[in-house]
Amino acid sequence: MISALSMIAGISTAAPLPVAAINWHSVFFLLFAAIACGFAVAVVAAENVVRMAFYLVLSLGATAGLFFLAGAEFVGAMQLMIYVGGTLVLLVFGVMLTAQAPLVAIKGSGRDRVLAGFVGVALLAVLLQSAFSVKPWRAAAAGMVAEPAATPIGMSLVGVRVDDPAGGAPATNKRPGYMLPFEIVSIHLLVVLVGAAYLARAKRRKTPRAIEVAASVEPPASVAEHASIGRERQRSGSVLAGGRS
Amino acid sequence: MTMRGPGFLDQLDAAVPAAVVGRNLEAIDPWIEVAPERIVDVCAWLAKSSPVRFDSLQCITAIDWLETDPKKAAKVTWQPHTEMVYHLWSTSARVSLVLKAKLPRWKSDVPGELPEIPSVCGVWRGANWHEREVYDLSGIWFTGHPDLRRILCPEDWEGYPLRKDYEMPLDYHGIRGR
Amino acid sequence: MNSVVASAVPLFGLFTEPVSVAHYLVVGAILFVSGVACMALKRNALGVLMGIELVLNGANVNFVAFASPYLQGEGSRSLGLDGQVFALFVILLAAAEAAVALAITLNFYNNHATVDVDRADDLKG
Amino acid sequence: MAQMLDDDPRIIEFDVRTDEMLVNMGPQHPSTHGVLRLVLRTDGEVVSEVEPHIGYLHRCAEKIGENLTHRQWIPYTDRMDYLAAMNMNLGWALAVEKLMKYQVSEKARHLRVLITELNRIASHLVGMGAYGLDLGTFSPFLYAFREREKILDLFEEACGARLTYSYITVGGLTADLPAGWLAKCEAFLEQFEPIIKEYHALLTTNAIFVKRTANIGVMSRELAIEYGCSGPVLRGSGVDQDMRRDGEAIYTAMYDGYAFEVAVMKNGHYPRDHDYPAVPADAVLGDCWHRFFVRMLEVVQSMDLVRQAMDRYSACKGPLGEPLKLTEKMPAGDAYLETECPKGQMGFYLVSDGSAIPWRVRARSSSFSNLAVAHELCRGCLIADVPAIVGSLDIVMGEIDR
Amino acid sequence: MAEFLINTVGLPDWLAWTVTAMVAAALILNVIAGGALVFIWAERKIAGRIQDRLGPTRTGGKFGWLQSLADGIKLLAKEDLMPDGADGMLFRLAPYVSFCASFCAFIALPFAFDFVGQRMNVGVFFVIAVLGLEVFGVILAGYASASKWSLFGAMREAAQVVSYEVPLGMCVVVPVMLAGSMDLVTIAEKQAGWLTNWYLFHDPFTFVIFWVYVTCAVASVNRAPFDLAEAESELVAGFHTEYSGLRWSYFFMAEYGSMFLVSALAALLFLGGWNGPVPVASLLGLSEGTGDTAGYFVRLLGMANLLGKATLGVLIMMWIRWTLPRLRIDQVMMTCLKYCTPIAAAMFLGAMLWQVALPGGLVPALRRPAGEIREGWLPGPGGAFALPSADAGKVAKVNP
Repeated sequence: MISALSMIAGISTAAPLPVAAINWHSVFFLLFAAIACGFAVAVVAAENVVRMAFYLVLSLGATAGLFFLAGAEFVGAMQLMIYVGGTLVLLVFGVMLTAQAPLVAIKGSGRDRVLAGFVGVALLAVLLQSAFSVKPWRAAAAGMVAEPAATPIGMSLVGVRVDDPAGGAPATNKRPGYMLPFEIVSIHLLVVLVGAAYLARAKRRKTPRAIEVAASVEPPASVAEHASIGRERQRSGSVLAGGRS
Repeated sequence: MTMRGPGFLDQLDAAVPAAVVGRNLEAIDPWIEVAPERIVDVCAWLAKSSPVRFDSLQCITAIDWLETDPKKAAKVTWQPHTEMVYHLWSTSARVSLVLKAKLPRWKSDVPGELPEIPSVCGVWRGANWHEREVYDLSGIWFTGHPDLRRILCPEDWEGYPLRKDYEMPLDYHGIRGR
Repeated sequence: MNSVVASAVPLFGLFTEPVSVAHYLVVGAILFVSGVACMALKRNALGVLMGIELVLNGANVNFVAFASPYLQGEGSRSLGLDGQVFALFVILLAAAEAAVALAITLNFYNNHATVDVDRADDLKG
Repeated sequence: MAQMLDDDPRIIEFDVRTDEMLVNMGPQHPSTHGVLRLVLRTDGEVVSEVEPHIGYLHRCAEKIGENLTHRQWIPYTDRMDYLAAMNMNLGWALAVEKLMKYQVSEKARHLRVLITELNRIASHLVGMGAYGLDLGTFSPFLYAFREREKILDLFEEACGARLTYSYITVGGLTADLPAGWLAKCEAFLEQFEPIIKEYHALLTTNAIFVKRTANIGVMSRELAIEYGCSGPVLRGSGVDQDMRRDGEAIYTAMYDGYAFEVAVMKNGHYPRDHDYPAVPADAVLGDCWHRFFVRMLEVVQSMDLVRQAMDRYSACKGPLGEPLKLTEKMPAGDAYLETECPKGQMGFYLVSDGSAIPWRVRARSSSFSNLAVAHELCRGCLIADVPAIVGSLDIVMGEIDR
Repeated sequence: MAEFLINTVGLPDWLAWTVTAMVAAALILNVIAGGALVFIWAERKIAGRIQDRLGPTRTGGKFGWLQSLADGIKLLAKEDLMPDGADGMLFRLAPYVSFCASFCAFIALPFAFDFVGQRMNVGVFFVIAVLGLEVFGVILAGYASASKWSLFGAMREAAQVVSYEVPLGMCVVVPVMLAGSMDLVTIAEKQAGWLTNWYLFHDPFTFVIFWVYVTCAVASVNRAPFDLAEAESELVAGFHTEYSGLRWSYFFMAEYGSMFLVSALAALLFLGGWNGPVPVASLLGLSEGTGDTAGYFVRLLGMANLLGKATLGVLIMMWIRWTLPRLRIDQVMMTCLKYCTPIAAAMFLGAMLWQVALPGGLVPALRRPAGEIREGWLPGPGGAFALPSADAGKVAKVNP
């Protein structure tokens, strides 16, 4: 009671505030985490595929926010650009291509739901238990450290490490980077690109317009004939009237 | 253009015998009358084989010859009938031709049964819409037409407005007609 | 003072304590479980695909969390760059995976006129 | 249906096959020129079938014609091709005159040429501007309307109306030109001539315009002839036919002594009497670009004709002559006459039983035949091509539905 | 500002930060909303003048300058319609999704040195990524409207925007490479000085790629001749066919916001950012660091510069819109895949080689001092990799 009063009074009297104790980093974390988790659950709960896709967008977008909060700006922006802006647009595209009225909502059976619920809760319990069981993971942050910029990430992808090594050893140019995985991923993406192009290719492509066109062009006669200005004196009328006169 | 006038008609007679049943070469637009059941043969010859190719169908008209006023009806010299008029045109020779065909107003004189004439859609694809229009407004049934539906009036319209005895409906889906 | 407030308002501690790795792990776990449930429940192939995306995303959250120097307590070191790079690879592969899965789904749809995975029970398309 | 599509080489088949969709384009659609309704059967962006539905503007003008005298029906012809009402008036008036074997005065003849050719310019301006609108550019439309406005001002001064003139009538014209009209007309032509270059820059030779129209909706000359297409649509396919030169005597006599060349591609090129832009490389005869270009040529051609007509008209000293009486009886018989209107050959068929009121009136509309070919042209095109193709036919619904 | 509030006014930290954030958000919102008002009026006026009309003349006295306000009031008063078969939730949300994406991208957009909502290490990337999210609003609008025309518009938009992100990204990478940073502030800083320091004139490749960027930017914000998603002559109004009133106006604001954004991005990446063609401030001996008032003046000057450039970009987009016909969807995709992407890729390689071969530019005297040219990772004169010393291990207190 007293604390509640002091909270209310505190704001107006500029007394030591509980609000001041709030860690804004945590607040934003909670905000984004709530959005991410809430809409992830909504994806499971939703019936309509398009809505599912929309919830997924929100969930992944909020996850990008979490990445920003964790200091991984580049990963966050990447998440927005590739995951949300690319992959999910593709997914929504697929939804639209296949979305007919009866297909938009395909319902699972109730039994499946109960089963999935049990399994999910059990899995969640295991995961949470393991998450909280390691003590250092639960420790408070030691302080804010400037994030590694995009440059070290880019350097590591071309095979040069410039960041602080995990083992505490001094940074040297000899440490392995991610050149090989980067190349593998590049090839992988190329393969996927080729596959997508193969998928979207036209089975047969004829240009019959050209055929029609060939039939429609008159063979050229003389240029002089065309240039003569003035109309031809060819009187017409009924075919039945011509022969009599 | 040697094949003009009566000479052209002789050729037509030779190619499609007994199709031409009447002619008027003195009219403003000289015309020949064709037996309705032979219209496709005649048109096919005119469009494909005749010395003057009539490659274009300009217009199809149905004229309803019926005098609704009994006083005037007593004076007219003709029997009630429907007259089909085909205006053909040759883009190469730049001449025209008028074909006519006489049909009864109703098939077998049973009111409501549409008079029939073969469709010339097979000769000129452009005849499609013209025949649909004639069917829609004048009530001629074109046998062999691929898709004979009303074109200008709504699909559920009743009657054929260009018939002389047509009465505008009093009401169409709640819209006052007269 | 803080403890008083924290005890008076349930879960107020969440707002005052700095975020730790465990926080992120919880989010990751929820995303992961949602994804698994989604894969299990949905009969629409695209729904299953969305479940996979959620699962991968849950894993990504963990990677980033372990990589972040912000969230580490005394005595533990972050994964550093490695975590972020792995997260990037996951994102890229998820994109590729989505493209391939979408292609399969569309082909299935062409042949069967449905995206119901329960109906995909013959080997020949 | 499926079989037909399989056989049609124009249909491109993709591995990702989507469902067919029926889409209504119109009757309330920005680019269907009034109340045309096109039912598109589409597969994604590819249109497999187009079916025009018409008749939203149907008023059965032919039935009305059976209850009015020939001159009373003139205002109804105004409302057919309302963009070229003068030409409509002329078509009907000439058909009646053909039946009555009536000859108008020399002055009336030249005035008719002057007025109808001016109206042709106005109509083509609308067609051109609206075509730009169909392709998504707005400004040429207003540039075209700006010039058309001046023509309408001239018409207003001559006959008092700006759209439905009823100026040309059976037996002549309702009134002579007011004093000073010719000078204004000459001033307009002077001012208008350089503007045509602007239109060419904005549309005819514009790279995007060419991309959108060249090799789109190609109509072979056989197809055009078989469907009874006429006007710029027919000439765009390379058929050398213009009723002003090839029509019946009573109509061609109107143009006796006038020098003009039919705007058609002959022997691989268009008339060279003016400084026209060159035909782009990827345009083929019979495509949308050529149909459009023929209209542009005809604007220049009509300007020449207007100038010639003004000279001849001012040289005529005699009276204009009075039009026929409203109740002038027609001889029994029938007459059919096609005139070259901006949209194509407008035919009027008139059957008389000897009274002043026609027994049967028939209007053969050029847009009607031109639109009938649309489904052939649109097969296998993209959705964006449908407005481009239908726009290049330059239809007026008032004329189609009558 | 936050420091000012804490130290001078004496507000508590949290309040100071909140107030600062609110002020920044309000300012950005004003840029979008106010900008939209001005641009809508300008568009009407420009369209009118281009078409030999007057445009709005009466509303608000001269020049009809209150026209867009009157439009806004009309839109507010309009009935908010929703089609029967529409997916209500998505239909209502879609405009806000579009608007939010456009709005969020402004967070990382610097208007002058230090005049930035949130300076970001990956600023360019963030802006492009968030701008790409705008497409979701359009897709959802198209789908939720339950209208075939809307669906067509949405599909076109999705295909177009996703495709154009590729060349757009490549174009953006070139200035990033030249500056050695993705931070928009840094990129603009590097172009300080005379006109010749602008990346547009850095080398022939950047000059070419600027025009590729312009093409892709116009395409990615759906302006004519790439406005296929709302092609009025084909799709009635595309994805916003079924929208009316305020929701419709949100789409409009998002469109104008994006237009301004890509124009500002062009200015920052290629046209020297807030640095004018002539370094007036530094000629006068002023810089951002010269005292409070002078520094403020310099920044305001820079902001005027940037706003001017961005507005010019928007005006050019309007000019294009009222002049050119619209492309067809396959031609739009072909422009992207056959022309923009290869050209951008080639120019990227060219700019890179140029940088290696001629690090000082053709006429080194015209360039900035040599030390400023490169940062970080390009092979240095010694042949070894020069490692970025500043970025890697810097420790800073961000949030106590």
